[in-house]
Amino acid sequence: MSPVIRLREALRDGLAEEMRRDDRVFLMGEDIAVFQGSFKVTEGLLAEFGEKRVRDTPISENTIVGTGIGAAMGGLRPVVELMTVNFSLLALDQIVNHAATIPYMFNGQIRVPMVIRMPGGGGHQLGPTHSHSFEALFLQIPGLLVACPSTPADSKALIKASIRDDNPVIFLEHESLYGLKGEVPDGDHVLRFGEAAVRREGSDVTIIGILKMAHTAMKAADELADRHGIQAEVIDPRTLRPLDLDTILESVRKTNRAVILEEGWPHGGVGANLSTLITEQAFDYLDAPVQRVTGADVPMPYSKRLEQAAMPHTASAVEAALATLEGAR
Amino acid sequence: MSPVIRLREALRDGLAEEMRRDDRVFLMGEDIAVFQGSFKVTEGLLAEFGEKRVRDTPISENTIVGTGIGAAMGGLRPVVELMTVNFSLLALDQIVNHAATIPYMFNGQIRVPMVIRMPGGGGHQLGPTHSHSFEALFLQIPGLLVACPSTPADSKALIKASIRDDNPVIFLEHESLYGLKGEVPDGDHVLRFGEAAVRREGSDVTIIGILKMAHTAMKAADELADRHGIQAEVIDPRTLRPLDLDTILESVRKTNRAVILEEGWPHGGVGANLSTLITEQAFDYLDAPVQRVTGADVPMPYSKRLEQAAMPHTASAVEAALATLEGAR
Amino acid sequence: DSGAARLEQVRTLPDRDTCLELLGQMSLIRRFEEEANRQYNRARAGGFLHLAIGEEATIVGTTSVMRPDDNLIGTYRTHGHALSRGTPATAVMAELFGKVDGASGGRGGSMHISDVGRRFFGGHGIVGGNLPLAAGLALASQYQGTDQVTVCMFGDGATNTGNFGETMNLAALWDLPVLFLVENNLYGMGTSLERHSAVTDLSQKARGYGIEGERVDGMDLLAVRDGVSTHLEQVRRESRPALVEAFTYRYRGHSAADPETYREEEEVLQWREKDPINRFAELCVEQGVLTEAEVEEVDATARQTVDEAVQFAEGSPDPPLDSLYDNLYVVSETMGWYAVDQRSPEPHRGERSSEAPEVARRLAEEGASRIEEREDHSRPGVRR
Amino acid sequence: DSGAARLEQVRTLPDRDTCLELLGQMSLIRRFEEEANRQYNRARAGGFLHLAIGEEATIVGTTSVMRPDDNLIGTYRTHGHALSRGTPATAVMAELFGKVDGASGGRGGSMHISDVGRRFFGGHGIVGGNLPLAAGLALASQYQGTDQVTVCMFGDGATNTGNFGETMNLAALWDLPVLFLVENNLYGMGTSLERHSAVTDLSQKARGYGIEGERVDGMDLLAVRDGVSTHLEQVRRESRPALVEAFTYRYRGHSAADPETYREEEEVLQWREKDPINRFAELCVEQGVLTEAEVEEVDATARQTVDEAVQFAEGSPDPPLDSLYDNLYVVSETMGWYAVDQRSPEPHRGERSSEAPEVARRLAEEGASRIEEREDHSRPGVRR
Ligand SMILES: Cc1ncc(C[n+]2csc(CCOP(=O)(O)OP(=O)(O)O)c2C)c(N)n1
Ligand SMILES: Cc1ncc(C[n+]2csc(CCOP(=O)(O)OP(=O)(O)O)c2C)c(N)n1
Ligand SMILES: [Mg+2]
Ligand SMILES: [Mg+2]
Repeated sequence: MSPVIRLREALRDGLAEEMRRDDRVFLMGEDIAVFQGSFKVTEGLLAEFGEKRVRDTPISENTIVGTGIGAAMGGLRPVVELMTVNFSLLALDQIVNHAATIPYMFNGQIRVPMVIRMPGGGGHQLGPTHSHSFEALFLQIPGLLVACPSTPADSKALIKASIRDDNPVIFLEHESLYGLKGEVPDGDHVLRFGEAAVRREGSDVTIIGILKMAHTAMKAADELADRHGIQAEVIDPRTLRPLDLDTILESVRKTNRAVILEEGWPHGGVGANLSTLITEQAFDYLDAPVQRVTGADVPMPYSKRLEQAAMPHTASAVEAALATLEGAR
Repeated sequence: MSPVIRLREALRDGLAEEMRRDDRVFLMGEDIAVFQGSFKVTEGLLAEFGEKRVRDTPISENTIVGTGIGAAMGGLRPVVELMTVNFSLLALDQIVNHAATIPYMFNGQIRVPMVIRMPGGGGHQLGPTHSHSFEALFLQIPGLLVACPSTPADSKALIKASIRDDNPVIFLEHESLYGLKGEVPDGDHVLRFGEAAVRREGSDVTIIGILKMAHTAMKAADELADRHGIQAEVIDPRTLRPLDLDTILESVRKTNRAVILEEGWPHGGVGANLSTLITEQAFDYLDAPVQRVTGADVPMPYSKRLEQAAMPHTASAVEAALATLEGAR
Repeated sequence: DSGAARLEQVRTLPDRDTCLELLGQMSLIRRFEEEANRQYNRARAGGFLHLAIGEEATIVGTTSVMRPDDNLIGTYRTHGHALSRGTPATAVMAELFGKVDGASGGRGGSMHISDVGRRFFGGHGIVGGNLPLAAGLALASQYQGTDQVTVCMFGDGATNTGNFGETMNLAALWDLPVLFLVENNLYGMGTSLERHSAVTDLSQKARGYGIEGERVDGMDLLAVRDGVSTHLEQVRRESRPALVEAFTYRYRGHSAADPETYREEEEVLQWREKDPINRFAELCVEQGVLTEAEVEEVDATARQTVDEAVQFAEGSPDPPLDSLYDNLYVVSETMGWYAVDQRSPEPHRGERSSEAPEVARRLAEEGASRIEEREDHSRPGVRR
Repeated sequence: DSGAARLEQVRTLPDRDTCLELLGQMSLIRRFEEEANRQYNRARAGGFLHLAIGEEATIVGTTSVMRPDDNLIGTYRTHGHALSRGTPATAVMAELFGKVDGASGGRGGSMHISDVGRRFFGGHGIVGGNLPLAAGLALASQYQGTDQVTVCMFGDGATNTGNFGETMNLAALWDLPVLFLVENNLYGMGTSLERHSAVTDLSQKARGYGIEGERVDGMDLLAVRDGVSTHLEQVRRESRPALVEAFTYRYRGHSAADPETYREEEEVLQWREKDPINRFAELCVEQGVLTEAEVEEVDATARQTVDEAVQFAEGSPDPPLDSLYDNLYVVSETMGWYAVDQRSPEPHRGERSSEAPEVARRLAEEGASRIEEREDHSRPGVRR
């Protein structure tokens, strides 16, 4: 059996292994070195790799990302950490108008092999400025790859893939999952982008969730089985760009029903995109409209009670799944 | 008959009328005063209102918007112009984490009555950094209103509404439409947010488009009628937040088919959101999956030929409409 | 420099009542922060908690020379700023508890305290985000022809943000009546000043944009009051921005979750020697303005105020679930309605406010799953 | 200042061949820009067109003292930068024409010229956007232990962007080998220096972040070469950033669409008096390094090169429509495929590359509608 470690440790191991493997790989970000990372993902890396390769930066998001882009253009392979995804709004010009654009705009003369790591998500009462989920924002941008792992094993395999890949990668992490324990096989396992995971097989309804919602989907599936005798198939896309739509469509063509869970805002969200793609491609297979379970359409309030009310939960997922089956039984 | 003027003039008249009406209204932005606006929307306003109320700013997008927010918190009603929507990425932190958030975060103690005007869209060979359509980005954000007028009359009536409204407004303009002529009734006409316009009645298919695509929708409807004997109903939502879904659903329940046109990127776009909302609410009325016509999933290339190939056109809209009717006739 | 020079002269204390008032405010902040930390460790307060212990003189020295109609705007470390502006400790503590009687109605929490009535415009969580807002508040005063000054407080780390340069330039270019007050506590989170800023004399950064700056001893209440009032009144008179750098220190970690591996205990102890509250209290006693007993009493009052604040916060209810969507938008003539569900007949779950109570009931049942989360990750900043 | 002092000494010309080379480059830029403007008015070039006429000495003075392996990065006004780095006029003109043989394959246009092979990293349309990229390129050199210097050129208006302050601080903090070259042409679009920048001595802005700066006469080729080479080699030796402010002027409007209502014709004429090309040519003749005839010949050669470039550009084909999605992503081990249609069996129109030709055919039919657009709005910047 493989060792069981926490997700944050899996990420750190993935970073360390790639740094040992390739001298061009280095890390930069706010408080990642001496402070060892505000979520402790980079713990111990300064000690092993030194100040040249584990670099603390000033609070200058747009320039941190832009410097990473320039370093990538200059032949390095930067892994930039933005302390949280909330601050990525300050760097969006460099991410969209530069990282995602330059390889295409200069017609392939140059590439931007960099990774931008961003913790995000709600649930810790960090309030309206610190609880965003921006998956839906990044999946819109051509030129970017978007990773959103939910397990320790996938996190390690995907961070390794992201570092080796020659495209700019937005690597989304959920703050609630860093402490999550899971088996992580030893050795050099690399996960290709665009390969969804079927976490649970089932024939009645397909439930799709990323990051923390991948776990909520599993809880919902268990409850559907235990309390309602319904077998849900659970899919974790793992990357949103590219998106493994085939695996999702195959499942929906079997179950004829789909529920999408996301933590972000409802309008123009991950769910809206997926729901549209599924409906367009599998319209004749659907016995009910695709259901979405999303965060509330408000800035995330601080009050624990309000925050929990604004976030999607297992019960909502179960209810949504049941709604797709209404009349069916 | 009302006077016929260009869209840019209608906007200017709307701005001028509101400035005469309310001393608290002022304009700030890059090159809006002495240069008279890079698209000449603010022409003549410096002469009439002086430097206090028509203010040129340095190239500092995040601070321009933030200063507008602060001025609004201080009791003024700023109209901020970002030279183009492409540069709004530099100001997104102030737009999302501050303008959209503060009224909610401070529990209504204070409001942010401001307008942020942004020209955008492609078609002029401005290349990958200057041709964005970000409607889909802004419609995601709770706390913002989003206006996207397509005619001179609506532009004037909506800019007036936006200035009088107490919420922060993202006011999107399309660079291809500034020269567009149309009737604009004299007098104080104010358009409420959340009221779509049915531009053309029809019973066979509903075509929805905003900004420049509202005109493409009309051209497609004409062609459908002339060449195919199909009567399309054309809807221009005019505002995306709030969205007048009722008018859209009413139409779709009648036509049982819908096509959405947008200039932006396909994934997580305006069309994906609308398609999902329509499918969720009118699933049983749909005879075919909602069709989307979008821009290509690439940064906008400069080459005229490639740019035109990347943009949605009337012919694509016609084809999409015909696709929804396949088998139906 | 002139600041250092003046520093020696300003040993003369204000009148007795003012001394009591100033000491009272600093003591209240100190005791409030200590209690906030206890409540945080008891999980009565959530999220991140940033304490200003050690920075009391910088805060009170600044707010005490402002006019009630001047504007104040700060960062996520502003419990003390609100308190010294007059916001009741009950409202600040209730905000930390996320209660309906909180200064921001429980919506903002520790990082987003606000009291617009007292012209405290928050409490902002984005480093550097409050600078342009301050410029805008100052523009409004200038535009309206008032002589109000806006005081914008931020940390040393914030001087590295793009907003700093942009806002310095705009404020100087437009002669905005704003005083930038840098709370230089030598660290941006775990990164020390010399490791995050190429120029460690922060007033020099402002000078590059044409704004005069001065450094004051942020641990010395009288020095802060002198330096700030001098520049504040100059800003008011001449309607030109200025920058004051208060050299201070936070005794506690960046946030309550900070293991503080980046600095030596020794360093902290040295700074504690300069404690702003003791220093001021001793001066008051030395000069016979206050007695030891009175100093004790001031502290006792502060403790009691804080105890009452906790009781109040505990007694205050959570915000009602059906208030989830309140104050998201202003409904008016021009925007007659808004619907979290885009007026769809069958709202998506989690979108309709009237559904919130339902959601809450579900949560109760789900308790278990949430508790597991709490254990595992409720303090994302802490190493486990 | 030292610059002004040195200015008087540096009247000595380099050797004859170098003089011919330098004059040739400046003349080529001048003639290229004039022709580009003609082609733009004939709608052979689209989008925005920003001409550097008047700034030739600043451009050539800088690039001519750089090593071939040094890095250059600039703005949307960089036809001349590419030319003086050695990019063939044919490739630059073809880019303006949006043709497949263009420097950026017709993808970037006038604002996004690039020639990575010659270490010209573009050509960037976002004001201030190239500053952090330059810091990154310099970091790569430092990291790899080379002694390359990155030269980052940008305008006076760009010094007001957040990126300026952020990047100055980071470059100084990390001792990055980057030379910031401000092309101060006194205007940011239609806004004059004193109306957009509180401090008009732009090197002072950098000093605020600990970066030494100097102003040079950007209309004097020798002064630019002297000032830039001095700082460039210092940057190379000491691996510390520096800033040079070249005081120059653009004779033409901000872009070809600029009505230029914001400045007096008189001012333009005065600057034309200082024309960098005439000035250098006269000096060469005065000092007997070149004859009048040779100067004429240099110009004739430049004109011919430009004519050939136009012919080449006209002859070069449009990029094939099925190349629309090329180079969006690198497909590899780790990302085995990507699909513009997310691999859906029925792609949304406009999403599948193989559909591009179809789209094109449709466009042909639609000609009319597009022409109407062109008429009405193809030059969004121009008043109608
Ligand atoms: C734009 C942004 N980047 C990063 C953070 C995370 N963060 C919060 S406080 C902080 C340090 C700020 O240091 P300083 O400005 O000196 O203020 P202090 O906390 O010392 O009072 C950081 C990096 C943030 N809130 N906003
Ligand atoms: C971030 C951003 N804001 C605004 C613009 C529009 N714009 C293009 S050039 C320009 C003026 C820049 O002036 P300066 O930096 O002095 O360079 P110059 O054009 O004079 O060479 C502006 C405002 C832009 N391209 N990018
Ligand atoms: Mg600090
Ligand atoms: Mg300029």
